[in-house]
Amino acid sequence: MRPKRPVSLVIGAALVGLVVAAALVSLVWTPHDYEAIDVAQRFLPPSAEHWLGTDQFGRDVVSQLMAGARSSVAIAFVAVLLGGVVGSLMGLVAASAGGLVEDAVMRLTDFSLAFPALLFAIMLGALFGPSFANAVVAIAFISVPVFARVVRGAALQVRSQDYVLAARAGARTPAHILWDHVVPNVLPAITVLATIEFAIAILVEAALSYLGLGVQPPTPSWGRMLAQAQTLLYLAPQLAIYPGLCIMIAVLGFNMLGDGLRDAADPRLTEGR
Amino acid sequence: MTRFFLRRSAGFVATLFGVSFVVFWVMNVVPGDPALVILGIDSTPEAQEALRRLLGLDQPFALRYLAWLAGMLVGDFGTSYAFRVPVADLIVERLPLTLSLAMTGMTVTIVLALGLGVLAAANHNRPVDWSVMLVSQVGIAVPAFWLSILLVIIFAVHLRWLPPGGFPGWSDPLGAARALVLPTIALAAVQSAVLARVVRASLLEVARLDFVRTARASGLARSRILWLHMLPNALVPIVTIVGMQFANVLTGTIVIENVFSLPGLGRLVFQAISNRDLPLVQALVVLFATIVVVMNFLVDIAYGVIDPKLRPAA
Amino acid sequence: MLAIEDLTVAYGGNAAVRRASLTIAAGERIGIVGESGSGKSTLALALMGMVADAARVEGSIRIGGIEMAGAHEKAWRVVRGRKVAMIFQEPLSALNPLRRVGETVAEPLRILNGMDRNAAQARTLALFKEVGLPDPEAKARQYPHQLSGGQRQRVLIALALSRDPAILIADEPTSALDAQVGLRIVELLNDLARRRGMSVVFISHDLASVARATDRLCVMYGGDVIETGPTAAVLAAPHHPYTAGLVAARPRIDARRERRARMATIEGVVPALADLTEGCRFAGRCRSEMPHCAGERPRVSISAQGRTVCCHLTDAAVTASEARVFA
Amino acid sequence: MKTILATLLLASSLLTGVAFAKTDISIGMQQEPTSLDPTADATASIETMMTGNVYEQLTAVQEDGSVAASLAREWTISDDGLTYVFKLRDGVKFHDGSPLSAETVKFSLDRAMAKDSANPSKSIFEPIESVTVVDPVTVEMKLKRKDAFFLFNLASGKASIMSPAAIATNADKPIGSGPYRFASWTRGDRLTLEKNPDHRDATGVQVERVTFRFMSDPAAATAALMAEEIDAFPGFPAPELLPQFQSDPRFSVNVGTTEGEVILAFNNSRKPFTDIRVRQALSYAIDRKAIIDGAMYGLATPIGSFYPPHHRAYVDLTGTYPTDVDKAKALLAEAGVAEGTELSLRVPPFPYATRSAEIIQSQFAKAGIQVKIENVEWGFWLDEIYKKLNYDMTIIAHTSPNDLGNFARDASYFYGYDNAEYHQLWDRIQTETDTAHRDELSREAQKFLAREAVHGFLFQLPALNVVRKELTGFRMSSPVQAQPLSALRWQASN
Repeated sequence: MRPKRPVSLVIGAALVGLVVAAALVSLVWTPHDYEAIDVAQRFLPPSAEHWLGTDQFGRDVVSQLMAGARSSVAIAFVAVLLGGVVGSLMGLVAASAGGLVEDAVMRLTDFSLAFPALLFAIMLGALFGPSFANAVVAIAFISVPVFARVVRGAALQVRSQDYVLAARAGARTPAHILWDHVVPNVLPAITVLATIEFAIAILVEAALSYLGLGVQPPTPSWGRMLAQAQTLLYLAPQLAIYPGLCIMIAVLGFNMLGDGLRDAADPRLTEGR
Repeated sequence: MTRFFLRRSAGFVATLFGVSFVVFWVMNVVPGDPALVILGIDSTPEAQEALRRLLGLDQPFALRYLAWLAGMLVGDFGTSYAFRVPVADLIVERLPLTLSLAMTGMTVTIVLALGLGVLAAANHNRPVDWSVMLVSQVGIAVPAFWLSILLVIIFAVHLRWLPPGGFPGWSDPLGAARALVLPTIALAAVQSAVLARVVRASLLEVARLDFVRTARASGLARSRILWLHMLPNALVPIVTIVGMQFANVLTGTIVIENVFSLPGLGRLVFQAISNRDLPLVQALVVLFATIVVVMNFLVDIAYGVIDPKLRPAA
Repeated sequence: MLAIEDLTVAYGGNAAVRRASLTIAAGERIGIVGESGSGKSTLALALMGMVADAARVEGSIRIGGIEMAGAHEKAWRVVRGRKVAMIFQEPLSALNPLRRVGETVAEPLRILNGMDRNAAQARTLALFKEVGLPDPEAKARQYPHQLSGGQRQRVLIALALSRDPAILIADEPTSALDAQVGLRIVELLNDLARRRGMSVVFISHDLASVARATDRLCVMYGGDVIETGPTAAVLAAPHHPYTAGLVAARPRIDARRERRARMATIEGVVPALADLTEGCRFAGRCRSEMPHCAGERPRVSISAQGRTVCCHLTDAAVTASEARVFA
Repeated sequence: MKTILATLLLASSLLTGVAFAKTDISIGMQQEPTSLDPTADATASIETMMTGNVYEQLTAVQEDGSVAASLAREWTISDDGLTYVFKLRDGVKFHDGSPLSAETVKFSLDRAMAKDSANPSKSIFEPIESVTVVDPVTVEMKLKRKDAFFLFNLASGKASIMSPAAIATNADKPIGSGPYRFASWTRGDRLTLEKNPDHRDATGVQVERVTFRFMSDPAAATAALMAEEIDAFPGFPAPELLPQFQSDPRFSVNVGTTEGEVILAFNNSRKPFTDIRVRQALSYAIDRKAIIDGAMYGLATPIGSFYPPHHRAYVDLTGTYPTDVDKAKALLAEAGVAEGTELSLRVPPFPYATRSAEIIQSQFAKAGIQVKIENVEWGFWLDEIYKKLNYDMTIIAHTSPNDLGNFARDASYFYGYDNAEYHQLWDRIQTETDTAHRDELSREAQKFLAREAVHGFLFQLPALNVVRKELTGFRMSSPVQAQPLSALRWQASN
């Protein structure tokens, strides 16, 4: 009666697998050198040689897209890891410390949620010049408050159930209780959230690259490919279509994987976001 | 109630204060001299120095920040470095466009999301439900700027139904409306996909509650139960997301206005940052933050309006 | 008033209610008793036309002489509330938390009975008075969470009564309430049935309440109606082994515990819907099981005093050896 | 709708044989101005829209680069070249009704020269010693030194003659004396000018109303041109989109010239660029044709030094360092630059620069130089590269006319280049008022810079103009940033 769960998990995993595989394979092999510029070969239509044709500099589009997957996945991965660790720690600390600390952490998340994320990224770019690291920091900044809030909420819920029990069971320190009871119970929430944040990270990375704030050439990036293709709409509309589709596939994949994981872990988590 | 307002207002002021300080500080350490940006690379150092004095940039950081704060208190947002006119004028000039864009975007989002979400929930686990979910899943994954480009290709370049960008001004209401159609769609598509899922999920959550059975048992029509009984009960999460989305839509206009050449606040903030137009950036960021904070506040108030249990004690 | 015959409600291939037959006369108070999963709530929902869309309904449900089995939602909406009304187990969640209870009761009056606002309100207040809510005006303005459990149940009863139904189905109306409060609700229902000449279908697993609230009893097990008859008679001398077990398991304060201890429960659990067999569904748990019980469905036999029983032991009168006369 | 209407009108004009004269025009502009006062802000579009249209200057530069009269009816220059006497036109009035006189001229120039002046081109006033009012229509200017470009420079929008009463409001409500006056401005979207009926040449001005539409996105600009929402787009930003218009009979596409030399600037004050062999090696590594094809879709003229090819004194020096990867490698080795050395290329946000950067990156890779591209924002570029010289290489177009003097600044200028020999050469050019002789010196300077390989000289920025066929009088090449609107005419199509 419920065909959706396995379906979204399977489709999500398949799409994510495709993107990650493309990213990994591009480390050792791409059909062509994605940096090789040959203006005479530009705007070639798809062929056996160039499966999706070539771009405005005569570079192979498939190779560019594969290497672009690498940028997207790498930035999203590092950013979500960073944002997830920092945010989750903040959430756990807030939940277990309570009182002033909790208030302070929550106000901090209020503050960062009130700060327009895109503006932050633009300013960061203006401050340090655009780079991989800046894109990571900007994206992590966006996800930190989300992690902090969700983890705090989940931790409070777990704690209200386990705390009394644990305290009665023996003289355990709060840190032990945190580690033994809260962390394992909060972990599914973090995992699910991480997948969804991963999808968001890929979208934000694309937007940053689109604005010229992401990884720098010659490292390809879907967002920059899109930005460059924008003026070529009349000449080679396909160049704007491919990277957009890639972004869509990656985001779709991570979202569906997240949905599937969430349903598998606990359907109640749906309310979290 | 008063206490509730006081506490919220204090948090509100603190947030704005923090935001304004961070922006002021960042804009100060960001490389880029407004005088040089304005006067260009052929200007003489002497002229740049003169302009810096004129703009008050020769004053120390703390003094300038305090002066700015003092100005804010009496409603003076300062004068734009690059435009040489009061910042308030610039904002007042451009706010209507951005707000209308955000409003139409949000309205379309809500209408579309309610329609699709209710449709999906009413047909739970049937093909209609699955299609709505699939469409929304794809919708979430579409980058807004890409969608904007596609919309321009299709509706402006090929079909020529709508203008590709630009804004003729409010004196031409039809033209203004036409200019807002594509940006609105671009803004609303992604957001409504997100919201539709929330609507559906929270409706399904509510559908399990006994009062739905009670309402049916008393003979009420399904559609009436869905819209007047279930939907209000599903509103708390929906309103929460709508509040967050309003902020998203507002920052989303930064990208959208650039793609569609719309003279709104989003374009202005972009220009202001690249011009290192501190007073303008400052005012705009504080404005954005204010709208976000006020939105959160409204959402909290809305909780009380929706659910009598959540009303702050009188 | 209401007659069901050979009613089957099935989800997929599994029958939650199997070929049930039951009639309810005007003004009659009938109890439906069974463990959870016995199909009693499904049966009640079938009487309201409110089983899940995916469910298959076969057989006949005649309400006021009109065949309703397989009727469309639209036809059912005419019946619901006006001919058959229903109240549910959980009075808090059964009321829309966002509405003042007065509005909740007035809504069907306005929408379905075409009353104007004032008339609907006056009627609501009258109903509140009828169900014994103190200070009806004040209560009408309150939200569900501001009322006590008993008051909420009274509001639900007022809602159910609002369109003067001929039959009121009460699905475990007392089980979520304190014993004393529950008792008063039972009294209220008795009172209303008497005064209005209304039939009451009282669904419960609590024999004590049923004994107080009903004239006739219908015992269900695994989707089958296994025994019906006058309440007092059935409780006093159950014919079906399951009924006997149920009666025996009834907690009794005055009982001699030591002697009862062994007999207080029926061994085993109610089988899941999918595990049900073609034969007698009590087979496997029955103390009097015979070889053919599991494979063959017993026929319904009608005995004296309007009692029916569905058991292969039918004629071999089940002795009261395992049960005591109900006090 | 608009298309249908236009077609109908066109058809009717053909039928009746009467020329349908359109009296308004809509011009696309890429750059959105922040202010409308050219004396306060260097944004090029301000000059393009305002110079000679709203604001007038003493002189005006023609399309061929020669200097003509404007507010000054005529002038005399003393034999020593140090005293200029300008005779002003009679009865010129500003748009606010106030009269223009020798006093206002003195006011405007004194303001630009003043110590606290923040004029973006303050250096052009540097040679002026004093401005004196002789009588209401005569102004005398004394120079500290001879200045070959003085009259040319007085035509700049930065030397606009302004009404003293309007100084404070010129930023958003410009008052000038030109053939067009300000009508309205929707910041970020459009600026509308209308014909000034009181102007001395008003009878010769055909177009009544001019609307500048700001569209930074080339795709949006293309769509607007195609939809006939705009009639002309001077300085069209995307060469790749031109074929679209070339094949469309409604448009004439013109590739004009500009004063913009695009260079791959080396930081001459930083190693390894202090070594001329490195600069030469990199010049050998550059393949201009590939860059022009790739970045400009073939629509640019290669340059071998720092001078516009359309100028009469231009020398073609593109052959000085023909593309030769082996020679580049050899020179680099000789200079001790190891294979695989990483150099940064900080690129400002202009399409010509960002596109060229990627191609140069691949070209230098062949010569064994790893280029690290960093696309930076304009404010960042100005501060880090221009002001602090914190860069190895950058790509930038120098759009000012007569800017050979850039190389004669000291090492604190962002080139980091300081050469006494060149200083002398520039001093002679600057003060040489004999055209033929000055051209000769300019040629020498070009050769000098090529020899020194101060920068990688790439190409001359083209002026890409897309204009409706019926529209004439459009200036296709711009020796200065100006687009005189009074010359525009709608012709009957045939």
